[in-house]
Amino acid sequence: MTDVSHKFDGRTILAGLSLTLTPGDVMVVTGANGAGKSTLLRIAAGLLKPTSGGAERGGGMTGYAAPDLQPWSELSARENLDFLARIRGCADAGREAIKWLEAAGFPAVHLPTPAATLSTGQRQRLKLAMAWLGRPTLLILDEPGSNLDDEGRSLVARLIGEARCDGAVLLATNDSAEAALGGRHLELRVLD
Amino acid sequence: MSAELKVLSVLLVVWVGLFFYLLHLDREIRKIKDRQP
Amino acid sequence: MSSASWISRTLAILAKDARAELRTRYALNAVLLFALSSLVAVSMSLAGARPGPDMLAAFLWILMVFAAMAGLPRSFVHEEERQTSGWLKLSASPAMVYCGKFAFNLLLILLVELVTVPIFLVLLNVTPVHPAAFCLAIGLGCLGLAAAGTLVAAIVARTQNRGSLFAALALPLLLPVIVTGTIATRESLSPGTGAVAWGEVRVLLSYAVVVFTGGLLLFEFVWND
Amino acid sequence: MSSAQRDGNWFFRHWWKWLLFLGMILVLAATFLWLPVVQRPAWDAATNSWKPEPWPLFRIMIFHVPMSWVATIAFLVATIHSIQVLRTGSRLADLKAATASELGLLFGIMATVTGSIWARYEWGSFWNWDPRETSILILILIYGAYFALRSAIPTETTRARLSAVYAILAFLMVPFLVFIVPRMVESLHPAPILDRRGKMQMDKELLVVFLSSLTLFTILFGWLWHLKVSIVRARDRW
Repeated sequence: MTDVSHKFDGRTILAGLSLTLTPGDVMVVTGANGAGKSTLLRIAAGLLKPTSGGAERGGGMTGYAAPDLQPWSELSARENLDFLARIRGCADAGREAIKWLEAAGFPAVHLPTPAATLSTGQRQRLKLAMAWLGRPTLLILDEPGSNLDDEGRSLVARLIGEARCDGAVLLATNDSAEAALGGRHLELRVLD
Repeated sequence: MSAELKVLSVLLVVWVGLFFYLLHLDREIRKIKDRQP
Repeated sequence: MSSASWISRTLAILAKDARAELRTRYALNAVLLFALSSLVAVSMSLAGARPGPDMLAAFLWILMVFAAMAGLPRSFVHEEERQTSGWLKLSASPAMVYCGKFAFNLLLILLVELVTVPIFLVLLNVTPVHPAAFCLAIGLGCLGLAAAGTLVAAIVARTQNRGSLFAALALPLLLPVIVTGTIATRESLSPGTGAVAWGEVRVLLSYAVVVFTGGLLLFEFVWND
Repeated sequence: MSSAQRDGNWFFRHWWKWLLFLGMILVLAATFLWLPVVQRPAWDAATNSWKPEPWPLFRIMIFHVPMSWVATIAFLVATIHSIQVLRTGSRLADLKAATASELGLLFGIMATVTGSIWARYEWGSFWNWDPRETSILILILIYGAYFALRSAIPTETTRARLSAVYAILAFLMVPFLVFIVPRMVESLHPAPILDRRGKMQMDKELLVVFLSSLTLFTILFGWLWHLKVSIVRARDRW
């Protein structure tokens, strides 16, 4: 990401930010609400084009999990993962993700039921599994620990540890425990 | 003849009015542009 | 990326939409209910009068278009409302998403027409004189409706009040299809004269091709922020 | 340069505006006073022969055709700038496209009004679905929808992009509308002055007045467009 700045409705959110992530990096982004954490992550994932500057991602898949991104509630957890694997062109990754999900304490009985029936904690675990599916070279997590119990939080730490050997991790959080996981830190201030 | 003259005079009045309104706008912009650096 | 995986990924999007649709039947119910009730209303208002081919063609096409208006926006509006479009943006190229959604919309409209058209023919006891030409006109019409509808649905999904603007935005663009489709259907219903109105067929085909390719090129600007 | 001095040569820097002013007056005067009334063959039952009959209504053509011509030009300009918006994402291009569409809508409506006046006296009813008028009406609907779309999108960048996409899609409709719809419906409209093979059917004087009216309306469009764009830029300080 080189010299990225982003304005939204006249308000400058990011100004001249440059950032490079190399495989194995775990970058934690912290800052008050509205400092632009989510904007930065969305630009890094390529979901949002910055007003100026650019963001390039090396080859390979990008995994992204955020509060404003939901699984398909009509489909079951299994179908969500299988579908995501198929459109990412790595068919067997679905089974691997389901195995990971079960290991993450996701009740097997809920695998076939529509995602709408999941509790928020289970839904968050599913989202993490969907983000991690296919071993992305860049994993972006926006407050992954939200509405997760303690056991869930340790799951996030394990996930980051695993993802680290595939590629880089970009994590935005206000939770001090999660912030400690990161190697590199970036503090965002509210600009205006 | 008078019908044509009537129509013509109406159209002429409309056109002259429109033209000077546009000229007025044109000068307004020139003023604003002069004030800005 | 080999074209084989490209097609299979596009079909995956279609399969996902189809499965989600069959499960909730959100659009299907809306469209079928709409088509059938307006069909019955029309036939009752005719009260047994024997309308000529042009009236019949006009009625049929009005029903077809308005049924499509009820079902088409769902494909994209649902993704934006349920905040699931992010997954697609990350994992698939805009072209795949567009083709997947286009195929879904086409299937949806064809399914609706397969139900409403026969009932229309029965209710108004019409037997098309040239059935092949009739089906060709309806089929190409659906193609045109799906082509224009998909892109407009994508645009409308990004607006503030989501789907409510769809009819207002889509209808003007669909007028060429409606006008030409009605004429083609009228030709196929009226006895005598050559069954297939080749002029109209060419127009419908070129419309579908132009709008589909235009949509494919423009979709990327609608889809990515 | 102080504004007074600039005002001094203000008259000379804007000669073409005065040309437009006088030109339009000349065209108006010519159509109503100087031009010979166009004759058209009318079936005279008494003598069972075609007899030329004065046709004053034809004068409206000198204004109707340029207006629908300018409406089409405006749509072309709007599409070009919409492509610019998609390529460079510049706010100015979006403003130019929106202004051109606005003027296109305005001239389109005027063309429809003059067209229906023509239809009123020529075929008895204000509107009888003749293909050329239907095409312009459809185009007006499209641009009505364009502005409905613009008003439904709060954020500026998305609004610029989405309305640009819609404008381009709408312009894809133009060939279908303008060329195909008229051929489909048996046309009541008089063979358009520039009939298919582009041969003019008008005699010399009428042609001169018609062409000058056409150019003057196009210049007027250009000026209105420039004015609106600079007013918005001046008001919003960008």
